[in-house]
Amino acid sequence: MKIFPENVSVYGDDIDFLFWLITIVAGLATLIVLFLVIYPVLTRKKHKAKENIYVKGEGFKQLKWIYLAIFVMAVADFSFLIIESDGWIKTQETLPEKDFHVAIVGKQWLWEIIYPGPDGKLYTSDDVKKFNTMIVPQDAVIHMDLTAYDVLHSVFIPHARFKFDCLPGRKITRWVEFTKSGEYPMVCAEMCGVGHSRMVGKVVVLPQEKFEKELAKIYKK
Amino acid sequence: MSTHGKPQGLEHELWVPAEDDYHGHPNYLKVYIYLLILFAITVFASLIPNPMIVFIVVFSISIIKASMVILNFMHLKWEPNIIWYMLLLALIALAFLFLGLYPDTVPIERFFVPNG
Amino acid sequence: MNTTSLSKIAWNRIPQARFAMWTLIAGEFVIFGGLIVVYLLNRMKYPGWGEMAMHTNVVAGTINTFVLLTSSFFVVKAHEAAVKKNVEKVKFWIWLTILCALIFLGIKAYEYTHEIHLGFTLSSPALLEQGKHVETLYWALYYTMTGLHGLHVVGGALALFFVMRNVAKTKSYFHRIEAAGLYWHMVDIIWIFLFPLIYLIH
Amino acid sequence: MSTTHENKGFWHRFFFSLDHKDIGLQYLITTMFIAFFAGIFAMVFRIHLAFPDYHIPLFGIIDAKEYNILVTNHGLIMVLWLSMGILLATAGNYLIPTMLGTDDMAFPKLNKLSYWFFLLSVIILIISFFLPQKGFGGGWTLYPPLSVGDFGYNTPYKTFSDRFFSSNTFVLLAIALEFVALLMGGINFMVTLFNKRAKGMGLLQVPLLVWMIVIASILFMFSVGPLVAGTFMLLLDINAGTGFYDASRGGDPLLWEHLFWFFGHPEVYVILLPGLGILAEVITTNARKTLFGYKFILVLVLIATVLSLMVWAHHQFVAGVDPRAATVFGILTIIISLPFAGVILSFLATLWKSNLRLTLPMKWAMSAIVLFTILGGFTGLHLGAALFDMYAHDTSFVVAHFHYTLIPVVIFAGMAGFYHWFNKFSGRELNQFLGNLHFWLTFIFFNGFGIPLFLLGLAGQPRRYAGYDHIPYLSEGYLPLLREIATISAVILVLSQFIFIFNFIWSVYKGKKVTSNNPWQSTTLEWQTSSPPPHGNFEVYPVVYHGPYEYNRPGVDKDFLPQNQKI
Repeated sequence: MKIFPENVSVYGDDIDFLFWLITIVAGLATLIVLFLVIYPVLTRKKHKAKENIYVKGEGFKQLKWIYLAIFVMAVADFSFLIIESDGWIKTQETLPEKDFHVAIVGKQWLWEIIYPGPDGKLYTSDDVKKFNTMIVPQDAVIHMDLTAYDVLHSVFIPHARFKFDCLPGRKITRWVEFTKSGEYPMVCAEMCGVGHSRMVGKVVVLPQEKFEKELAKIYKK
Repeated sequence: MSTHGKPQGLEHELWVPAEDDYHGHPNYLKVYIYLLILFAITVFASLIPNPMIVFIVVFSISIIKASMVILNFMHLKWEPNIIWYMLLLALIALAFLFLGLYPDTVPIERFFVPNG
Repeated sequence: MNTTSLSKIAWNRIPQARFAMWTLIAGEFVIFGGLIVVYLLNRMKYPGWGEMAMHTNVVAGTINTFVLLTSSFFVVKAHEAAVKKNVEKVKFWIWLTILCALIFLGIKAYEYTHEIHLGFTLSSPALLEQGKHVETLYWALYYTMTGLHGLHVVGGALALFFVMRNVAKTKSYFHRIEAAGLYWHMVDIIWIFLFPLIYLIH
Repeated sequence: MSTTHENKGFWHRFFFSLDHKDIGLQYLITTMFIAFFAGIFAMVFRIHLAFPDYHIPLFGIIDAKEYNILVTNHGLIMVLWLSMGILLATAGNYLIPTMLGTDDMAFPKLNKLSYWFFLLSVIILIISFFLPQKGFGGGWTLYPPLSVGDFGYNTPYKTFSDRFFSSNTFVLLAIALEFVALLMGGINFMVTLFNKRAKGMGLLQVPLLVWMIVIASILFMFSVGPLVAGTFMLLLDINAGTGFYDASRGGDPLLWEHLFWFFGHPEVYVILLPGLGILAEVITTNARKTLFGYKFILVLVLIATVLSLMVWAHHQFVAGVDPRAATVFGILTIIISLPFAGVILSFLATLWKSNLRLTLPMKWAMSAIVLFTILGGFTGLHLGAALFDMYAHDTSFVVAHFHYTLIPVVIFAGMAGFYHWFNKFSGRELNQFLGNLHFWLTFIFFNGFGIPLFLLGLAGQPRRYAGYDHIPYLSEGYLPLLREIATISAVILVLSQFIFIFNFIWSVYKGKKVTSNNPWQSTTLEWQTSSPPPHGNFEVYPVVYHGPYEYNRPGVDKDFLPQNQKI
């Protein structure tokens, strides 16, 4: 039984690792919480009324265990942050040298894919527009310009662990690199109206030579 | 209100007199004249050609004017701390809102797909 | 604990009408503050708005600022009279304040008609035809901010009127004059910020 | 239920009454009425997801537009009307004056006005279902530009009356009115706490629930302001043709997201804090121990209140905010989890070595803590890590996460409070068997609904889809089975609430009369008067000598010491 869809992008492993790391640490904390809840229930009859401890929980001495727990939790949290910030900087704040540039424009309710055309530049007159199917090369850094015509959309490629919103009126450039060729779904993850659930495209990842042939075919038409 | 059954005994500790005026009274006329002077400065400062300088001067005078009204006319000077804390929290909230919105508003260039 | 003496006001002791009014005012500040934050950020983003700000009537705005400042002064005078339980004086100063509110609204109405005449409205279709898309937002914000403020002027004046009538009738509830006055000062303070933002910075 | 009000008619009691107890019950009934529909909506769209061909009674086979309307209104009602209506308005109105030992709110007329606004907002929300659009369906977050036009088909409205008498306008008006109602309520709570406490009751002798409701009201007031302005702007966008959120006119759809979440995140704490307050009351009463760290909890909550105003953008990590800003928001999000960890640990420390009574309210309270901490809180760490949020955002993982934060707080803690205070406000006892049945069904089938959603989200299932069968990667393997489990559990979860409604109505009229005013042997002031409290709450104004949680105090022969009783 697999939890995640198969990972096909260079940064997908970071994300999966982060999930398991947090899950395991949180799992240990879960055991402690469960113990702290269940143990008093099991031993509730043992304490006669007056044997209870009248503790108000004031001052450092009484609160020390809670301070310790908060401290441990802070350490764990900040180590998650440090671990994830690497991946976040890699995926969001930096753009590696591009091998291929494509624009994905959300529109109710399909994905418009703009290829740069023979001149290799986007938003010129020789751009080629296609719908819903995006072909990209394998093992290449792909820059994606995300924008939308009408309402908010969100590009979600689960196998590549990639998601980002498409907003009308602004261009957001993010990148992805596929490590395996194949066909992967590309769905919309932001409420965009009646056809939201039908806004399903696909990414076709092809090896370099095959990709160039296909691209030439697209440009010819 | 007439149907209210009031319990017996002391209502609650007299926290504060409900109607008594226990705060001080500044010289309202003096404050008013200061406000008018600041107002005049504002109007004349707006004649400076550089909009950035105008903005800084005019906005800081506005803050001074507003705080004069709040402190004197609204008697905040004499109000207990809780009112100060509340106004402070409002300012903090607004400051956060400004800081949070800034990077997503000001540096962003508008973009539309050509021939879209 | 006897807390009636002036020097020993604890950090949370305040009559309930005034307390409620201050809470309301803090809440209103956040509402208008939100609008002002939106305005400031867009102003930084679109330098073209300066040109639009030149179309506002600075003279009318200046007179209005003066009127509101003066009315604020009248309200504290009314409060001062209310402390002395002088009904006639309270009535006099409150009527002056309401007069100021009416003058303010009149001038604002004159401005609005003038601007609408020039083609600047909430949606400004005239500007859109000229291809000035971004500038329409300036007028939308202008009308939103001044309109919302105008509603508060009306509300504040009505509150003052009803409180004054009640005080005159019953010769009591003098503390309500201060509470309503606090609201009026808030209206004034908001205008103190709106005036330079809208009229003065080109 | 109506022992003190025989002489008053229905209208007088449930519409014109100034008594805070009546107003609290008015809120309770109104919110339960509207939440009833929201629950039915949830049942219908869950059935549609798992069994798309099933002909649902009264609804038939729903299409995508109806699906969106059901999902949207389920979210809106549950978050804005049910959660705040129960935890702030009902609990606040009923309990604040009784717990503070006073006769009524500081401003009874304002209180009544606040309820009227609330009722008006509910009526306007209901009207929105009978307009041409048959209800608003643009997502409960109301993101423009979708919410500006005809959200269904992106065809702009033609005339003004089309625009004004549209579901968009009415839903926004309803939300605005509800905000006004709760703002008025909040001012009232605050002034009541500070100015109308019983004689002798210091600020640190106030029951935690009162503090929590007041802090939540203040937080609500400061976070909602910009959204009120934003709602005003959105209404103008719909009706007056302005372009605040229209990118082609220089506006920005992201502005709404910011304004919305600037309110929307503190809103989570607005709901959470009263829930924690109820837990504090129920846990101390049933654990027979004094609350561990009263001041500590209060300080932590105040810190969290200020922090909560600066974490909102973690709802927008992948919505186009600056990634560096997102890092800052991520750090603050992680920091804000620490104070709440401290609060939960204080509750657990209260349970430790206690002589606890496993009563029905206690079962609800303890399961609230467990579910909230483990499945709601810890999955928050996953989503707070921006990198993983890129994958999990807007998937069922998020849906499961916020159901695990809100349901334990609203339903479990709310039910704990309800079962705890039922005999106080009705003067009768609830049927214990039905209560236990309700608890166990809710507990089991809530998990049966939530845990599959986590797994579905991890498999990459996006939210708000009106069906997944046409998407190959989501209709293979065990995923359809998980959806069916989730759906069946959700249906039983909703149906088991009918047990509660039956139990409520039956017990109000036919339940056993209470024999004692203080059946739980609790210390706070509301238990020291008759059940239900008379008009004015107390025969004699109580005088307070102790803090609120004096259980098993050394030197006292009983195991509890009411606040108004001298040693």
